[in-house]
Amino acid sequence: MAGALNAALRDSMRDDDTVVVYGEDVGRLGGVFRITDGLQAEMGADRCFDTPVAEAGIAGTAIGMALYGLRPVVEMQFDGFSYPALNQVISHVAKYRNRTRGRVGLPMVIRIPYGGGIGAVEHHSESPEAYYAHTAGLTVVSPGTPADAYALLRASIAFDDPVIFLEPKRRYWLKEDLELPVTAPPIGEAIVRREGTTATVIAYGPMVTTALEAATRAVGESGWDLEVVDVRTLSPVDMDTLVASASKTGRALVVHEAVRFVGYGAEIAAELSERAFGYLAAPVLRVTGFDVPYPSAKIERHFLPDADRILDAVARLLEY
Amino acid sequence: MAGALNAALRDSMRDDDTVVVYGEDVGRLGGVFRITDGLQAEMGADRCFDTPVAEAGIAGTAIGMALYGLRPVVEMQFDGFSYPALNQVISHVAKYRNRTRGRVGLPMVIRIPYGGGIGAVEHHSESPEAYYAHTAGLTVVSPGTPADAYALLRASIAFDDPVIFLEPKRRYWLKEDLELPVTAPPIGEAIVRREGTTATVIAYGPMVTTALEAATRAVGESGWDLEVVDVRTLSPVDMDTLVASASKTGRALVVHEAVRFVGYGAEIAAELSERAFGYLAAPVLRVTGFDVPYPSAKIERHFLPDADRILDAVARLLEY
Amino acid sequence: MNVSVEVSSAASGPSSFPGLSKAAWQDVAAEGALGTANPHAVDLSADQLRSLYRLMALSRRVDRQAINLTRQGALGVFASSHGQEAAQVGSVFALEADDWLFPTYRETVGTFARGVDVVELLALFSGSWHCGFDPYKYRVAPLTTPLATQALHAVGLAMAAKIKHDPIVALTFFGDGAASEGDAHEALNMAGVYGAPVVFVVQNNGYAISVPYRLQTRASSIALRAAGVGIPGIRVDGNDVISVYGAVRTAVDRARRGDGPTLVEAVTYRLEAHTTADDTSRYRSDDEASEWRARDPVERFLGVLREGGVVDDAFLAEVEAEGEATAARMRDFLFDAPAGDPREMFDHVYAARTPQLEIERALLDQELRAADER
Amino acid sequence: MNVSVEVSSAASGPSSFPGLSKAAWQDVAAEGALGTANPHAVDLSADQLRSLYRLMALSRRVDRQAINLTRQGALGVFASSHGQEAAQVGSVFALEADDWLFPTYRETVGTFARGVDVVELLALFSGSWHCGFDPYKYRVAPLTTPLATQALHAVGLAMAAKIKHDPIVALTFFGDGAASEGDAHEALNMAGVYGAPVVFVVQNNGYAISVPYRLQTRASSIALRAAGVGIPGIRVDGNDVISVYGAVRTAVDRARRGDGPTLVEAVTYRLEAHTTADDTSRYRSDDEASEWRARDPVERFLGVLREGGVVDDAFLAEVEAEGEATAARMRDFLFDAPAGDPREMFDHVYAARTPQLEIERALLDQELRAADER
Ligand SMILES: Cc1ncc(C[n+]2csc(CCOP(=O)(O)OP(=O)(O)O)c2C)c(N)n1
Ligand SMILES: Cc1ncc(C[n+]2csc(CCOP(=O)(O)OP(=O)(O)O)c2C)c(N)n1
Ligand SMILES: [Mg+2]
Ligand SMILES: [Mg+2]
Repeated sequence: MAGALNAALRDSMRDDDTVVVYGEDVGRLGGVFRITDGLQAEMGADRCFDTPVAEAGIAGTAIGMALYGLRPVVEMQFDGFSYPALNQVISHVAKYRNRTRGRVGLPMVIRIPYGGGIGAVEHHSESPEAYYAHTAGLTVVSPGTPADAYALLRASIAFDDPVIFLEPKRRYWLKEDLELPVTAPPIGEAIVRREGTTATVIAYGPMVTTALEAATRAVGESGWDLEVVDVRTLSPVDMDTLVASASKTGRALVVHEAVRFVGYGAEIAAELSERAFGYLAAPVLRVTGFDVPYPSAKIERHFLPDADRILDAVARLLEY
Repeated sequence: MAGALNAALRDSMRDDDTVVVYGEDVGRLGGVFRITDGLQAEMGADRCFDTPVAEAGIAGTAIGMALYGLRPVVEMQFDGFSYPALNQVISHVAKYRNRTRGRVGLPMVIRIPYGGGIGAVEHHSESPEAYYAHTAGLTVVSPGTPADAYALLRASIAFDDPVIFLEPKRRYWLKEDLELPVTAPPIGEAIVRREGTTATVIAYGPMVTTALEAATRAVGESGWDLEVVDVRTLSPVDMDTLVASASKTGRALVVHEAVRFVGYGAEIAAELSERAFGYLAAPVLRVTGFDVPYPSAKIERHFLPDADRILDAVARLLEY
Repeated sequence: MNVSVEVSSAASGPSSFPGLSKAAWQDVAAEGALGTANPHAVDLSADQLRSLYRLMALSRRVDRQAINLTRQGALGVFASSHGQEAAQVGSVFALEADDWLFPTYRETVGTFARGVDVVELLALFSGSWHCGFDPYKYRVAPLTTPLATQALHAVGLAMAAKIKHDPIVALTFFGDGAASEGDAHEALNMAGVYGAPVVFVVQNNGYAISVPYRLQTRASSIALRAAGVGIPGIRVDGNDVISVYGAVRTAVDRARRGDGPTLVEAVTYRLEAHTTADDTSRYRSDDEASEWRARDPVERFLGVLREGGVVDDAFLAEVEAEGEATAARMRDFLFDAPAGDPREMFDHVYAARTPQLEIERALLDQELRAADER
Repeated sequence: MNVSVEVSSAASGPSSFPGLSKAAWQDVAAEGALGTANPHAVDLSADQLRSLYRLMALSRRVDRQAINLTRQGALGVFASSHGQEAAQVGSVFALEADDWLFPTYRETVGTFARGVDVVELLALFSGSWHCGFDPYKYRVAPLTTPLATQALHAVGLAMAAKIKHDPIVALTFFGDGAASEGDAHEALNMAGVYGAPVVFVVQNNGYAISVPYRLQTRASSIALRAAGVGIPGIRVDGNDVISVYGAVRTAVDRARRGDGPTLVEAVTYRLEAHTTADDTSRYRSDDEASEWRARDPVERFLGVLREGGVVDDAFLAEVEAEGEATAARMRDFLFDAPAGDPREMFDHVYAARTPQLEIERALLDQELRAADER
């Protein structure tokens, strides 16, 4: 996936010279995850450059750049270090178009490697998607596969509103044979990754792989035929696709790494419970990280939802 | 309610000399809403003082103070200006006890006047409760009445973990005859403000008044007997009380000013849908602000949930 | 370790007249010492001097009218610039047409002087929309309330202009209080790193709401922040419009030449309360304000112009009439200004309405129809 | 507008010896100019000098062992202090028992030198718990990764101590990169306003990961930030432990006396990569590092001590043996350190487990039992 993201940045920069990429260590070093590898060398230091360590500064200057007609694509080095930029994001990035009565849209992308599972120290494994998704005016995207990573990042850069682009960092090493460019699914479309009939598993970002793994195992272990839906665009969400799937199977659960309480899964569960009310044979369940600060490396695997936890929840769904 | 909050601060400071109050304009001026009126004069400038304009600084220094055994009670001047402190709050205030394996708890209160309805300019009418409630390690409290404002603020100051204390600013002018001190309900308890049988209306903070108004009107206008539950502590939430009420009436809705998407109401709806699954005759509905940035003063009343919007939703609940 | 900096007030007017050519201010050397008064040439024609005065006088009138409209309920609140006209108008007067301005809620008169229609400008306070004007039309960003945040927007715009090789300059205002925010520091430092063509004008008006300057920072001058990030800083008498203009002009020229950012501290005073909702009696004495009233920037400039024979009674009458006309316009369009269709709130969240917003719009539509029927 | 500041390296060792009494550094005057080298008396007994050396030598050994443990997989990652021992050890050596320390992920050796058990200290990197030691036992806050945030905690603790009239001092470290964060500015400014007894030690090691100092700020020195907020600043050769000690000691004494905060910039160099996960070849030359290797702070101090006859071979052998014992302890306790019971993750979110946490704990418990059965 890292390669797909790198290619998406490069291709976007080649196609549109208003695209500029910046952030901490993205220039010479190519980013701590090498997502911007080679961009400065190819495009020049005007198009791809390092910043001082100042996340509010990164987001805030991107606003000014977008205002002036560039398309800044900025990186927050880690999820936990996107928080100093929250004031700029909530107060301005999200509100600028509305505040100016539609006169000023901000075409900009904030890329954030997020989530756990890589044995990192604290503050490096956060799942902040709910903060962003709850903020009206933001578009929140998170790819689950390399192809989507490429296509959705390109679509996000071409988008005329600000996009929070959440990269599932534990899936950076995920491989997929790709013939680039991959065609972009429009922002705002979910996809059924695996059709099934027993129950619907809704996932996004890092949990897409986990959900598919659970579905594969379920066939052999229990004979269940799970449908897996990849949300892809967290906000605005493609609720129709989700409702259709949940209505079809009559049972649904939503998976994410983030803590459960007031998490993204709550929205999905609440909305499906309302819109698919007559179709649901069981409540919509949530399979999530626990309501604790992200734990240290030696025990993080017990925090993270895995195929077992998903399958346990499917069993509970089927008990209703 | 403003008077009750002021009395709670004063009484807490009198009873416990480790309590210190600070923030922008809270000293000489007594706060832009006068919640800290007279405290500096009575307690001295060591116990109640003004800060430079630096919200991360206010929250960050409070951490150090709590670490050293004081009980800081700090004010964010407005909801929209609590955002610069989010990094300190999410990365540290919420995580300190856990990070230190329980060795360091942070007894501190961050007071935030929040919500709309007072005709303010932009960034002065935000409802940020979901950001805080989604953050594991924070306790989030919001009073709906003057008595609760007094009692819950005192309980929050006496609490051994950090509390985000959300003051419904449009209710500052709400009056109630109080014989102080009012006994504190423990943090973590919801309360049934009005018993009823037709449906459950769940509210908190500024919407408690609105929900009660709807219940009163419902009696005369439709003969409905609504039960109104005041959440009081948003996190950790007293789900048992909510589930009991929803199970009893079989119909529930949750009201808040904040935008709907991934809002606090999603959590309540998702959880009730799961825990009261067998008892619900209709899906749990959400009556909320719209998914737009808070609008300007001349049209804010169309954004804010009011008794009409609640009663319309009750009607929909009853149609199932 | 405190260095006391004398800000000459009466003494720092133009030093010769009508051959007006010098203004006094203090440079902050890169290594941070406040230098001594350093006269720079200011070269303004009589026409320009009259324009400058006209803008200041109109500003004063607009400000007074806005306060009155607030008292009468037509504006929800207003943050007066009374006493700060020289700092604001002198600054924007140094900009060229293509330059950009990033104001806060305080800079209504600077923004007015930059050319934004006064009725559109006051939308924030009348509550008809957050930003009532088109930023692209005027090259002015919305009046911003979250303190210091807009400084970063200005830096970003300036960085973009530099990348595009456009010779424009971004000017942003902020206050002595806002200078304490982290964003102010990040903006100054990043501007330095990128050599961004941006000018930071800090109006040090002595207060952040109730908090006096001495409780805001221990620094004797906000201009010293420039030293900390290696950019030039200038401290100037903010009630002397020529000094302000000269300092900002120097900074603007430097930025346009490609020599990077400058921080200009304009020392002035907020004669009115913080906003119409504030009560100064709780935190400062009338005496203090009186002292500053004696240094009224409009009167002072007028005195110099009269002395130099640059203005006559006919001109002043004209300006006054224009002020009255402007005030009348404000009354006409801000009183009972229509609220607009509340359904518009769904239109500008994104470039296109989302499915969820359509649902919510339909709900509001239904509510509005039901209300109409009642 | 750049002022170049010579940081004497070889030249800035103790000026007389064994009557060791002077160190060289530069003061930043309140108005912000970098002053000239200003010798302050440093008065350390031979015993103290040996202690200082011992801590530096042990630090070096601990650091090397930690790097090796990372290569061997016992630590997930490690941020080396190799080359920064003088800056860290010299700073904490100036503290008294009751003082507090606020370190970052970089200051493992300073934190070790302050007395924190090395195995507890490295928990952050071994992944057994975020903070493995009791902050109250050592008066040391957790090693912090969100940059500059801990500086505010230090200021708050110092404010609290001042309110309680406790004569203690809080010392916080941060880096040249972290100095760009808004929090760093807010901390410096607030410390100034309240005259908080806090010492900020900036280890300017030339890099923030891959970003060199000249792209971090245009300021010739981070010490100049002090001028911007009206507090004293000192720039010191960070590879000369006596200079560092002398500067920080002066700052600590000043704070304890009630004279407020000081910013000390210790100019040093990060000889290793940013962390064990970093690759320096992408952004800097080996030559650069070699130059700094020649200024190795441990070797340099040892040279001075030998020359002055303060240490002999027996002492050095003792220190080496102690270093080996410490390293052995690290290997013993950090290899295959047990993960602990994952159920503990529910225990420290709040003072008491909430109903929801009980539910989740039961779920995990069930998962763990099921796994046991498989
Ligand atoms: C981030 C933020 N914090 C707090 C406020 C509330 N507030 C509005 S104006 C003000 C004082 C600002 O003082 P200063 O920057 O000196 O500007 P002035 O009002 O004097 O022009 C404060 C604290 C705000 N608008 N934004
Ligand atoms: C708020 C924040 N942003 C980004 C990071 C990622 N990060 C970790 S270390 C580092 C560089 C820090 O450089 P400096 O402050 O000079 O300290 P050094 O590592 O050189 O000791 C960065 C950007 C972080 N830890 N915290
Ligand atoms: Mg001010
Ligand atoms: Mg560094």
